[in-house]
Amino acid sequence: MVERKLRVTLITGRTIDQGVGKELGKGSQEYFDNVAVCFLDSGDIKKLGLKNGMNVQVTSQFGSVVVKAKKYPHGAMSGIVFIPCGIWANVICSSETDSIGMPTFRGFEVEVEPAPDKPVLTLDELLKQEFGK
Amino acid sequence: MITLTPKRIFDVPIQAACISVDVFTGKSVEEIKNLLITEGKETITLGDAFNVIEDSTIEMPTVVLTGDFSKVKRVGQGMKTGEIIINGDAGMHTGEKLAGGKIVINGNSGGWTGCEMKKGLIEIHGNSGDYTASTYRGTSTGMKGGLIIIDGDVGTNVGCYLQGGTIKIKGSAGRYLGYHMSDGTIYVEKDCASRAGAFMIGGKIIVNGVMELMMPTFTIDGIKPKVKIDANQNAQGPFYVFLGDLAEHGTGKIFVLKATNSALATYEKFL
Amino acid sequence: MGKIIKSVVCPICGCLCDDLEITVENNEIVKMKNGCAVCEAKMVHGYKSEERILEPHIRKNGKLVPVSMDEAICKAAQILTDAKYPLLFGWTSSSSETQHVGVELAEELGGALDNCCSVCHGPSVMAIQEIGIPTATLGQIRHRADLIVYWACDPWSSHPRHVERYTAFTEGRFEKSEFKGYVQKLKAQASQKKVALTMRRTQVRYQQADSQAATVEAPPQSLIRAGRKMVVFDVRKTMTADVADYFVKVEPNKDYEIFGAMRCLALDQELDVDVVGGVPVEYLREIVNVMVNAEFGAIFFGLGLTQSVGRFRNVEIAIALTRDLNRKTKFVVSPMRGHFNVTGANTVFAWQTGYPFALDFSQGYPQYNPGEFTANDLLRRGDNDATLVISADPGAHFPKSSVKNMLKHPLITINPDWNAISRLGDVVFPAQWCGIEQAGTAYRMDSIAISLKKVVEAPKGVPTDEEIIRQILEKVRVIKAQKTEKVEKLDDFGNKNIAGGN
Amino acid sequence: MTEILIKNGFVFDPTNKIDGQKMDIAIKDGRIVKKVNECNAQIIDASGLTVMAGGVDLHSHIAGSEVNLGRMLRPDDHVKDAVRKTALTRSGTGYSIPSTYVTGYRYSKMGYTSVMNPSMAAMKAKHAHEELNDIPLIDKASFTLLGDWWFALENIAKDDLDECARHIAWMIRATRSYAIKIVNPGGLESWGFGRNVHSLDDQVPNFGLTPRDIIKGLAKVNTMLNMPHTIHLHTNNLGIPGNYKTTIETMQALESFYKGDKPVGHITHIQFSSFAGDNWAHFKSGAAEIANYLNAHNHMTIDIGQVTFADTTTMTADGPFEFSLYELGGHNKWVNSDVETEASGGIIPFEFKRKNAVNAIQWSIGLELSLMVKDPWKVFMTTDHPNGGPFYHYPRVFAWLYSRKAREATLKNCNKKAQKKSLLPTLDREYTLYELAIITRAGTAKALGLKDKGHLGIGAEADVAIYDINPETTDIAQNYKPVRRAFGNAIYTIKDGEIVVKDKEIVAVRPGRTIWLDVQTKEPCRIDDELKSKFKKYWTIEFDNYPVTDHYIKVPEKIGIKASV
Repeated sequence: MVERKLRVTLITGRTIDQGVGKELGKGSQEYFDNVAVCFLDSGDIKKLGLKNGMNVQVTSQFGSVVVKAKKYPHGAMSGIVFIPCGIWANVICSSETDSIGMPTFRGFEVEVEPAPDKPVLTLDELLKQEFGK
Repeated sequence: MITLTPKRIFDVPIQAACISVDVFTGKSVEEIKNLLITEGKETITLGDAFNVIEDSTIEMPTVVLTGDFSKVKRVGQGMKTGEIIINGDAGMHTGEKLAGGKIVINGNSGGWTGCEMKKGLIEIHGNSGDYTASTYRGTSTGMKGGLIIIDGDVGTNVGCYLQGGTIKIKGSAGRYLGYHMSDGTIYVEKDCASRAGAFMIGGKIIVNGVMELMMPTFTIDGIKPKVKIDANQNAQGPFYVFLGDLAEHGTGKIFVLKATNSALATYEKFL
Repeated sequence: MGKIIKSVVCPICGCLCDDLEITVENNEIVKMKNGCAVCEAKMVHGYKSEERILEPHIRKNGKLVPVSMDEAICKAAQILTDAKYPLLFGWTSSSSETQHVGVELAEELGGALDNCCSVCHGPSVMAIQEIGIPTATLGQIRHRADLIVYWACDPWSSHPRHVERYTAFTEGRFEKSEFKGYVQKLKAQASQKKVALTMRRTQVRYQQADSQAATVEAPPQSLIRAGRKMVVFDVRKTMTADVADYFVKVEPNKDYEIFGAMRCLALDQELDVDVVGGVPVEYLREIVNVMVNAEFGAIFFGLGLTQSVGRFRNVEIAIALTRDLNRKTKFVVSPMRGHFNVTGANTVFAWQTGYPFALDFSQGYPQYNPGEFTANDLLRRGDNDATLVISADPGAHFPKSSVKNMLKHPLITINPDWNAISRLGDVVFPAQWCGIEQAGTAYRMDSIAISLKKVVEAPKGVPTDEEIIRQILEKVRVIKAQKTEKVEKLDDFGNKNIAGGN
Repeated sequence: MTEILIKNGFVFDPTNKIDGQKMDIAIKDGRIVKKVNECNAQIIDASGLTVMAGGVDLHSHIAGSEVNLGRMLRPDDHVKDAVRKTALTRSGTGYSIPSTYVTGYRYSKMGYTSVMNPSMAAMKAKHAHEELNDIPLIDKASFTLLGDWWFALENIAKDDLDECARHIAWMIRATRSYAIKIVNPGGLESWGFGRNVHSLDDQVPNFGLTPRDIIKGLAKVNTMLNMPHTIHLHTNNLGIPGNYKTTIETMQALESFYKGDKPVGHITHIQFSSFAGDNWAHFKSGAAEIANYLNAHNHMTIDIGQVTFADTTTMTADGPFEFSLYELGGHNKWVNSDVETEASGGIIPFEFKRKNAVNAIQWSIGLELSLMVKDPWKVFMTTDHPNGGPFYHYPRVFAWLYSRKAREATLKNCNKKAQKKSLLPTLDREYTLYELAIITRAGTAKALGLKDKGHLGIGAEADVAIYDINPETTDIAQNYKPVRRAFGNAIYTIKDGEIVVKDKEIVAVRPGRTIWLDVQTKEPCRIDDELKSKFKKYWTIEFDNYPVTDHYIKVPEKIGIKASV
């Protein structure tokens, strides 16, 4: 059965492709291709009726962002989604630090839903949308 | 009675450890106005930032702060005597190292309130931030005595390295409550987040609401009908009594209300 | 023919691999040997990308326009001196020589000073301040460790050469590389896959592993053999976990409980519970036995501990476990310190002030308190009224709300390329690539100082970030001196002397 | 350059046998000269004041990776002692491990002008030098940890001391260092697998040699290289009851190297190695045995590593010792930091308490040694900063040495058991200012082989300290408090002919020099592919990136040494 939305735990972090993209430049195509993505468990992809490369909207209580869905290549992790660290992930992260300086970057609940009609914003578009600059 | 009210909205933090009964005592209003504080990097006088008014007909409370003091840090730091009432939100480090006297906050309080306090009373009629009644970084001597009462919720790491005294929380508590405590009492009337009592070697934590998750390093010790909070107050049970932290060979006790914590019933088989 | 430069240091992650061979032709790097994919991306391509900033810019009427260096320096110095409480953040991709001047600038300004460690391994530093740390340089682990635990980190992605240079796949004096064993394992897996494929083709009912059944496997027999073993704890299976002898999948945000249980087991205590954080206690007991029986064990942990719930307390309990294990054998623990010279920033700040990050100079002396003076907390509360960002990209790596608050006040940036924060700046400086166009010193994740090499010349007119900070510092001193003069003049008219610097 | 004339001070200059005579000291171009033109010279009226050469500290951990890790470890320590920025000086923090600038200022305010940084892991030498550059106002030098270096161990095990000497010469140059430091020889290598050595004749695992072999081998190498300082030795079994025996055995092992001219070994912070008793319960002082040995032999020097009763931070390259200290309990933090192929390290915050029997006996041991060793040229004053106490507690130690009354006042407040065990009540000796000058500058400079330091003879470096002590009118032993204060706050400190402290305040800031040895062996160390590949196997950084380059030393003072190998 296909579900409209999934409640999952978000993890952000590095991937080697994110590293390569970052070093090639934040405006580079590689950065966009490798960072504006959300890795999902293959089972969760099925549940949402998604296909690899389709757009999904990830929403937390702090914000919402559209990225491309990708199947997580290293085995099962149902209930967890992974977004490489970068500006797309940070739109939905909280700045709450528990008074130690570290924002809440991972391990919190988000909702994932298919967003076939919404575009993935580029770096400049996202900066314009979020910060007006 | 000395009354301080902010002259304007502060946009950068103010550090004002001199707002303390000990410092004000024996000073004229003019002298108090000339006490130095900092606003960001700028050194200014108390009079630059606050209206200072004296009402010599009232003796107690000695100092009243009215308005938003949430950006004003270190009010009543190390105070030994007298009473401060804050009608508004208080900033970080309020009543840090308090050695006597009383601070009443009619609002919320920032982090590190009552940190490393030794004696006296702090009443917070609102919520209190992280590290309330806790310690400075890297220090292993926490609150040693006195009483802190919080009407609302508290943040994380409250009562770390507690060595004595009592903390009463009428709302809920964040993670790492009573972390590394060796003595003293913490009472939580509502819920308590996970990892309470981690590394504790003594003292007691009483949770009246839901305990999010017991640390696996605690073992059940029994069920008790009631438990003493302090000389004036008992908490009615029955309570599950947990002993730990086993990893520290600790003998601290966590009392968790049986009625609100059916998830912990699995522990009963060990009794 | 190009010039070949050997022993070049890679300016990207905390490994600071210093065995790169760079070929330079016409002041351009054309080839790089020995480095990882990320290194290749930066050293051969990224550093000369079109996104390079070549001259200073100032935002005028909402648009960034090129200006002279003098104008930009004056503007930046004016912003910083006018601010009541500026924040100076970043420093990780700078040399320690630049960081050194940075502390002086922050002190002169009476501002807050923080480095990127507050969003990576600051919690590790705080944990060390609570409990200490038994650790070692990476070579010690290479020579001696027969058990390597990667906890909540994925070096294959974040520190690509860590395993090959320092741990499981390196040849030490007392412990051999496990690379051959790994290759054999790969081959075996490949042939298994082939068999499965054939079986499916021949319509034999093949039971596919259910991806939903994400239970933890029991510890394999191979953990008891002699030689190096590698165990990975993580919430998801990673590239690193693929090469490990044993992967333990833990529930998100439950690392703390698992460490606690393992500490009890290491002390031979009995636990009331059977499963902790999704892992059966029996498995944990076996893992602890493997740890105790190791000759030399090493735990590496990553941002999975410092960024998830609990943060520095997670690290603290990891250290506590390691400390306890030292009563039975030799064990060390080490944070997978991340970006380039972030360790250097901690080191330089600490020797000059006593504190590694989260500094405040508003009182004329250094104050320290993460949660109070860390960049994200200042921004969250809206405490600072100007920001200077140097060699970092909070635009891409801070939560949105922090960046929004940062943009309410003037923002100065010093970065080599148009990264997210440069695009958002009000005064934007160009800078040389430290470690490519600029020499200097960086500190490896185990705080070994390594000299960076300059291999190519920077584009004309692009200064080092150290020069920019120095020039701003000088200008700030000039402006402050003028201010003091003004105040003194006011004094003649009987006004109160309140400003006048420190 | 300015000329300075210090007039009418009571001069204490033991190197030149000047014992409190009233005389003038002339300074020109950074050196002590016979005379200057009084019209041009800046005159300092020192009448009624004590004039000494600038202090020379031969063992104080002021910089390096270990020290800095200690700094990072203790925000609780710094918050007690914040130092404000002034127009001239930088801000910083104390307390037990002051930040770099504060270290320089505080030393200078005490009239010290040269400090040895005695424990530098070779691999972390760049870091140490970066920090040393940031310590103003004092000259400094570092000793490289070489006692457990694999190259040294292998060569000693092969009995190839010539090769060993060449490698060590290379290492001294590569790390810009001044002396050979040996810490718990063999113990640090054993600690790599969590073990330790417990006597001079224990086998070091995997290397086929003993601590005795290492000590004797490196002592031999030290003479072959003609090093100005002897080997600088932190003994085996440090901090363990009954270890005075190991200490005496260690000194005996070096007897045969003595040629009758100069010492061949220096045992540092010997207080920690002079424990008698079988266990902590029966802990007592072994000072008498050590002192008797030293009084009968001339081949060793020592420094005391005095305990000052402070909430301090212990740090040493002796990793196994710190772990055993941690295991005694009561500590909240423990740091261990092994360095591949070379050394280890440990840090524990530690409060020495008067009321603790062991701590009080340790305090007593340091003083007993200083008082019982008759020749002050053999025993020097240190607190092994920050191990026994921070360096700016030196004046307290002086007072305990020059005033029996001061000792008694402290002993009275000590643990009762310790009072009974202490030998101090039997010791009447009180140091004179002349003797104090020996143990704080003249003797240390001599032991270090720094000919232009520690004295005020013609040609010496113009490092001078002037204290508000009038030996004619003051009985220092009776009025120990004002004298103690005077030692903590020099009226003037002159560094290289420039007045840097005046009226107890810093008035000028200048960088100090970093002294290092350029040891040239007759046949240089072979740097061939074989060595490079061995290097690659042993360390995780490339051979080319290992040595400290000139970039890391702001103001170098290179001393050329010709080795006899």
